[in-house]
Amino acid sequence: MKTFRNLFVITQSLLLASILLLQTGCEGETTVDKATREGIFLMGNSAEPKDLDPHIVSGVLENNIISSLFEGLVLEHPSKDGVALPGVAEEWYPEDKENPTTWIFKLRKEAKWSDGHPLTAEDFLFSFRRILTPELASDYAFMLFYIRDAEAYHKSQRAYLLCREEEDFPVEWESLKDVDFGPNDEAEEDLFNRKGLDLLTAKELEELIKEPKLFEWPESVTEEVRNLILEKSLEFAKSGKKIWDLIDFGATAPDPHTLKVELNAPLPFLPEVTKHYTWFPVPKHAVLKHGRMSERFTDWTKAENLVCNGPFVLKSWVFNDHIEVERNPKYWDAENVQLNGVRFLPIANLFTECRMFFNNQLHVTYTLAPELIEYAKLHYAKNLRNELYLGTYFIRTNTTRKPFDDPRVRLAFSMALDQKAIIDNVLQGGQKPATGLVPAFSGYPDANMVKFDPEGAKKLLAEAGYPGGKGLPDIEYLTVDKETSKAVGEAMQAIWKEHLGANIEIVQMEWTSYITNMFDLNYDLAAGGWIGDYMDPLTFLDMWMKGAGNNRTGWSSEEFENILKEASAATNAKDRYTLLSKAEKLFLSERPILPLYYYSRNYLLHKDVKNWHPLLLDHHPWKYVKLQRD
Amino acid sequence: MIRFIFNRFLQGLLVLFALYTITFFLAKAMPGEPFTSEKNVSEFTKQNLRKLYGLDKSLPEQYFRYPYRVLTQGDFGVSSSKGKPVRDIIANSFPVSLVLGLGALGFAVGIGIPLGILAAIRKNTWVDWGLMGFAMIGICVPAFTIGPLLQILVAANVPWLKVAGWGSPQDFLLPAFTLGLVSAAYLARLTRGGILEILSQDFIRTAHAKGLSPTTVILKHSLRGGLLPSVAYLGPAFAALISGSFIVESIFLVPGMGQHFVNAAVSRDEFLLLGVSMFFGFLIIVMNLFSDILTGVLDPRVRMGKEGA
Amino acid sequence: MATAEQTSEPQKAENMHSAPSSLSKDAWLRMKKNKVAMVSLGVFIVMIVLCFAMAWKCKDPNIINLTNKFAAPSAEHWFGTDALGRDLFSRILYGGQISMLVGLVATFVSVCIGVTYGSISGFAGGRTDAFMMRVVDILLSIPFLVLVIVLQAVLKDWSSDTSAWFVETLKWKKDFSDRLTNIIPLFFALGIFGWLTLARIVRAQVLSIKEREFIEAAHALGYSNSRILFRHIIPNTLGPTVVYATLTVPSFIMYEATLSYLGLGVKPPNSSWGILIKEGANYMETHPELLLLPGFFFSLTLFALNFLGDGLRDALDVKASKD
Amino acid sequence: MPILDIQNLKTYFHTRTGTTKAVDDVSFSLEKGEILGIVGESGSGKSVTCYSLLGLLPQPPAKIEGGCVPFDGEDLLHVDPAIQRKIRGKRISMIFQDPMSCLNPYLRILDQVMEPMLAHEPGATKEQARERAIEMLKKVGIADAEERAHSFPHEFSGGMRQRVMIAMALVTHPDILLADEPTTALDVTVQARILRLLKELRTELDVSVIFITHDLGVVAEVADRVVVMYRGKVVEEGTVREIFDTPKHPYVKGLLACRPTFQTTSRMLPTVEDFLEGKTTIEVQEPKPAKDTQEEAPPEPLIEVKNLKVHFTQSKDHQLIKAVDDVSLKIPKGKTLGLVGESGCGKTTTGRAILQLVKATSGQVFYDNHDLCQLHRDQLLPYRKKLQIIFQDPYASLNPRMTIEQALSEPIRFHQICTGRAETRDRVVSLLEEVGLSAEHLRRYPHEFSGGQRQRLCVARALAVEPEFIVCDECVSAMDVSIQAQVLNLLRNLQDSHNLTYLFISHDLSVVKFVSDYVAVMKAGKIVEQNTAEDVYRNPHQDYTKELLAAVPGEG
Repeated sequence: MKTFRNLFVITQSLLLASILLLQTGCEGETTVDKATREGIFLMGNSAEPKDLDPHIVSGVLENNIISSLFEGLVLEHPSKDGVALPGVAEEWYPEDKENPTTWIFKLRKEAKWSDGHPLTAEDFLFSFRRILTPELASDYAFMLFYIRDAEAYHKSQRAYLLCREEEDFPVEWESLKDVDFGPNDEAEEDLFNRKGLDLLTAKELEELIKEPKLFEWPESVTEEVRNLILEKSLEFAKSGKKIWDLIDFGATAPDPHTLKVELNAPLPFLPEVTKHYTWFPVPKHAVLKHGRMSERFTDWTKAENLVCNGPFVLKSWVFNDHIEVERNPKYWDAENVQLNGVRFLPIANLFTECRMFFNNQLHVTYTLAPELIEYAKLHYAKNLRNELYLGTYFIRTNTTRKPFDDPRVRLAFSMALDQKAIIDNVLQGGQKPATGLVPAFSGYPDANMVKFDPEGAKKLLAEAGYPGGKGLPDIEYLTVDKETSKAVGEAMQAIWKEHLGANIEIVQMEWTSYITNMFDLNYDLAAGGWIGDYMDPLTFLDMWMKGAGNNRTGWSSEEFENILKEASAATNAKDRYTLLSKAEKLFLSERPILPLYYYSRNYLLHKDVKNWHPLLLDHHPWKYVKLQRD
Repeated sequence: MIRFIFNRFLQGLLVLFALYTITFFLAKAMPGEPFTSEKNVSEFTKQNLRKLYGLDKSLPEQYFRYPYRVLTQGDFGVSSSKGKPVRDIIANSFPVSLVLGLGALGFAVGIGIPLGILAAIRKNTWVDWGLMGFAMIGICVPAFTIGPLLQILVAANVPWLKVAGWGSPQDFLLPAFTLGLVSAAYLARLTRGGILEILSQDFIRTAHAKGLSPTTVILKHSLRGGLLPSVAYLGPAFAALISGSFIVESIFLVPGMGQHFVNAAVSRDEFLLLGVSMFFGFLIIVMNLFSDILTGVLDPRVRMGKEGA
Repeated sequence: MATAEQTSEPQKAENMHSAPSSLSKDAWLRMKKNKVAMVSLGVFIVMIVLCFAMAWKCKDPNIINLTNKFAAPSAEHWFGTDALGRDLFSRILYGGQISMLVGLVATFVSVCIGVTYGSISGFAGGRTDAFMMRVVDILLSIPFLVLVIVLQAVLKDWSSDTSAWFVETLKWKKDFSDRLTNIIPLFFALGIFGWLTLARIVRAQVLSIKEREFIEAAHALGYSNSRILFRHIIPNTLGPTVVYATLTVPSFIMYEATLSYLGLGVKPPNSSWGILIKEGANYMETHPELLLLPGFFFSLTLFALNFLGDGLRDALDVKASKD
Repeated sequence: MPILDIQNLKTYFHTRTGTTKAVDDVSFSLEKGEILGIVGESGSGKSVTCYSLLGLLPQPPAKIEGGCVPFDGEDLLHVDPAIQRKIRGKRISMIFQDPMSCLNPYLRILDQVMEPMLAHEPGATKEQARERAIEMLKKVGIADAEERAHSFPHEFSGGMRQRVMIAMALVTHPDILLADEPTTALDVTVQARILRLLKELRTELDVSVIFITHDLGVVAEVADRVVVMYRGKVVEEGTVREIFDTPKHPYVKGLLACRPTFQTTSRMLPTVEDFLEGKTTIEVQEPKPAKDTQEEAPPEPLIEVKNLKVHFTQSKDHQLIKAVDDVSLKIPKGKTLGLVGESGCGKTTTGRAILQLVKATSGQVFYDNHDLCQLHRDQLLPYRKKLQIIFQDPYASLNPRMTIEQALSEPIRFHQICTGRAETRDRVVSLLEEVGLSAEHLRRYPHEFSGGQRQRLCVARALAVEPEFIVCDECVSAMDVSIQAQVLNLLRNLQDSHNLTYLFISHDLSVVKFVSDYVAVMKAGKIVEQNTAEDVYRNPHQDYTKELLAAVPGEG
């Protein structure tokens, strides 16, 4: 037994020794200090990007990387929202200032790809065509639908393209909007409606002509129209031509350094739209070298192959570990790039990210866990950033189900929502109570319709037939599997119970199930939010049109859509804002969603980072970011 | 022996196929699809995407297509959420998990077994109760608590340890410890029980009668047999360790395989899901076989078949 | 024994009645001598009394007071309040109800399945055994999360429908039937996986027990296989089963927290120890008591349970008192 | 000058239930070069004495309360553990009863045999140790020692294992060898060889031996002097002749008398209790005269086995093992057939195949002219209660988690012999009384009984279903002679009262001789000789039978 006592003593002393060693480890410079010295910016970037192909990705985190590698026609301003700086385009202007439907972009002649290949308008045309190609199936292709015939091409609208040529087409094309030209998942299995008229092959069309019952037409459509469409489609299908050949694409290149973009409607803020990475050019020569144009996930985005035109080039990409970019010497403005490189870390765990920052491993975090805000305020007040962000958090209501089919109930729930209490006590992130749907924009009037008014809410609910919450069924509140979502849910649960006497049942689900249930309108209330894609109120409004993918409330209003249509034709920015505001107010009066707050971004920023200014879209142009020790 | 391995190999194939079948249909039963997105993706785009991944085909066709392509072309499909071939994803992340898992195993064996032996020797004393209580803590305290605690208490105070990240050799210490703790606790308990069982056997008396020191008796005569329960436990446990852990990888930013089990499920990434599940099933089968063989090495009676005894 | 002849018939019958319980009675007598086990039993009983009897006397655990969050312990709130200003003490007690229920019932279910399955597998031997063990391999490798998501989707409507049925037909209290129907899918999810390792352990035990001579004697007496299995083999596997089962309780309790976040299990604002610990861990830097207090209750209960399991194993082991 | 002098050794066990005086004031001495036999039944303290000498007892619960054993200037009982370790295995070695469980199954033979030398001779290299180990293995009679040394224990037969144990004990050339029941678990022929080996080695290596056994025959064979122990005390000491010819203590007398020998002709055996109670002359019932006349015309066989074959295929190497190879037997109603043979000869398998516990490969087993082999599981059920079995190890054959009442009432209820609780209970009580136990035992568990009582319980369980035929599979082999006598008497009584038929399987020829009317000798799956008991023992026809008979200790 003695030997074992000895063993025990030895183990103990070993443990002690190792603890001592731990404490007396070498006192070297921290990771961040080293990176600052080397000019490498360390960024928490939440997750591994799906890809670096601007035409395939659809997320915010990808934007951070892609905007360091690629550059669009215009560039964000480092400190001002809604201001465009020259990018690949030196100058840009609408042909007609009064009616900005056609835009000219003059490309800089010295623009080059990182392999030395010159960058011309042809690359842009290739890129536009590529992202719109149906086979590539880009999630974000709709960002280019402003361009003439872009939508028709992307959606392969064969019948429309064929028949609009027909001078004496008997009816307005608008009247055919109920026909399943595209795929319709809800159609019956054996009908061609499921596949969509535009997608039928020649063989299928012949079959359909023989057996018309295979396709269900709305009753309003005359036989003449049907035959005409079928005939033309069949003829085209047999000809072997492509949709591309049919369209009159709005983007053209009068010369290698000029890009002309013709739009469906006037769009004064087109330069803002082109800041989005879907409008970025991709190198035609490099893409085609590694695969077909419409092929996904080819090797062209691999670290050793990627050719780009931004301030940085890809240095290394270790799957799930990091992506690092370094200076691009071929960049047209290379001498003004401040950083030597950026390292993006896919840190999914919010707490880990913050602790890495506290431990001097990051220059900037992607976000800040709400639970740690209090801690950060205490110990890292100087690093804590709290900025407005172009987004609104709201609760969707299912307007197809009792009790939220009644606007008064929706309004009551909205008015009973004590936004401030939730923001101050649960979220603590300096969010602004949402007064409407669209966050504050310069020049755009605040709707100012959403207010906390428990008394009014009670009254409205009683009017709707549920005095004091009597008769209200159990309400299912759908949210995701995050701690914060749960806490917000619990707070609202208590608030609605208190003010309205409503029984809320919180149902948590993982992300895809949550989305699916929302899609299927299988909920009563559902947490949700929307981050603007570009600096215009429209990005918050057009999603509520009937059938828009993000509506998911079952709500629709013809009047609302008419106003939006009117606004899209407006050439004057001020008129346009007035119309959009009118639409927003109409929307809010119906309250299919219960706005809670305008997003704010909370994150931690190292003091050595310069030229990093608050921006509503949080797209910080990499060119200007600088690392400097005080 | 070869026959035995061959038999188990055949059984393993059947297991894998059954596992594939279950996983495949479970994956199909999940609500949503890989292209479910909060973004405004048109039905048309989704159809094109389905076509791209072969998900537009009929269910039986998809069901047979996957194994066919795996077997004939070694093609495990392309991950819809990561945009990479599943084979590459596993090839990239498994080595990381393997290193981490081996480290965790090292911790588990290095801590668990000696403590188990010590507890067995000091059976029913405060040392024993203390150690077993300690083991119980290891079992009770979940990784999502121990990981952050290590970050706050250890990594923040030790200059050469990072809170998270995977690059330098010392980076694997904290995650491996976190991952291995539960196994260490189980091993300590199993080793204690195993050794106590052996210590009560007659041949230990023989060893004492030979005049051997207690240490020799423990290490040479009781350890081998006493480790058998631990070996049986380690088979599947090792498979679990080296296939990664979502929580540990997420806390310590380790580019391992465990996160794919969760991410693939959440993003309905069918091929990735099938890939990692089948790979895990494969590991389980191999490790079970391995632990059976190791049992045979440790226990010669098993090696020769029970009839010999 | 002379008195046996003299006792009257009814008394005899009574004796007979108590005879089958004598194993447990015996075990109890043995356990009473084990101090550690008895202390553990005491702790465990105190926990149960606290959570199931005392909790009703506490504050409502779900009352939110946003202006009084993270309050320090006081006469009003013994353990202070949580991030939404709810009384932590009563949340821990109420959470304990769920966690103990989940831990014990899920363990019980998995012991039932695992013991039955493992013993049948070991007893049948040969191909049946190989087949049954390979099924365990398969189940071990099935991606857990996927199954949970599918279950969640399948059972989402089931629980509210069933709950409604309980309320309408059986006139149950709505609150109670909601809780019940929410938790059943959870048991289902845990039950599918919880028994796998146990089945392996029991099988190994059975393999050695079935070679013993008393089993052969049972065969010679012509007993049916099921009788031999359930009367003669399974009772002899109880020792390791009890120990392993106590080890699985904490993992069940922690799984419950994970599953609750995926919509299977406890519905907010109700809580459980697992959830409290999970959420408390997020406030580790600023409010460690949110982690430590529920963690203390959780660990104390499991320690007690564990030493109780050890004691029970020794007590059930009739041979241990041979010398 | 004795080499070892044990003076007033007292070893007590202190447990929660009280103190057991396992060894109570024992003194004896061992002369240089002699073999001293210590005889006693289980619990007599003979093993504890030896363990006390070497400090092998777990303390607590054991405690050496007094005495001293001077050896080499040290008191073995109160010496520092480190020094004691140096004596243990080097100067005094020990071998144990069950060579299978006493050899480490996980280590190779060679390693285990080398180990004492490496532990005690610091200067010895591995090579030297190896050489000595092999030499020793050769000396104890292991052929191909070089090769076989690399095997594991389970690859050896029981006798070989015991030889290995001896080699291991003697490899350090100790002065004293303590042998604790070294031949009890072995077949007679093997036992004879081991005993011979021990004697040879004693002279060759000049070692003094303390030989512990419960078997008086073995002591007579091997020892120079004998110490008889009973309940922790030495009751008699003397040379072998003295003890056997003129025993003084009634216990020793009883011990000698209750042992069946080839010469025993009585139908009942005297028991030790009778002697201890002071009965000086023991009256045993003499054989009924009717017996001889019946032998002329044996009654109709109750059991007839025809060409029974049981073959196994080894799962690892697919080798066919013919455990039972073409065995035919007839057992007349109310008679006993003794089946003798050495371990592994297939006698146990034969018994189990008759009971359909093992599936026969071919052949027939007729019971009352029904071929049991042809019957389906369900059809067998009515026959199950007619045919019963009693096993060797009464502890292993009782479910440790069932009380006696549960264990005995279960078959009664299962076969619906009695219905109703009270009735069943009465039946259980009467069964217990029949086997010499009482109703107060009903609530107890098997482990609370002594070995003999347990075997009685097994008999009671077999009787519970009112069988006609019982297979007694080595059912007294593991017992002390005094208990063996009781159980044998019980079996006899039951046979007479219930007209039972026995198949008595045993390796102990003396016992078989005592109980059997007919005897069959089995070797390697085959019956080599089958006749009435008298004939087999008086004039064996086969060499194998002769060899067996010659090897029985104390009979030669």
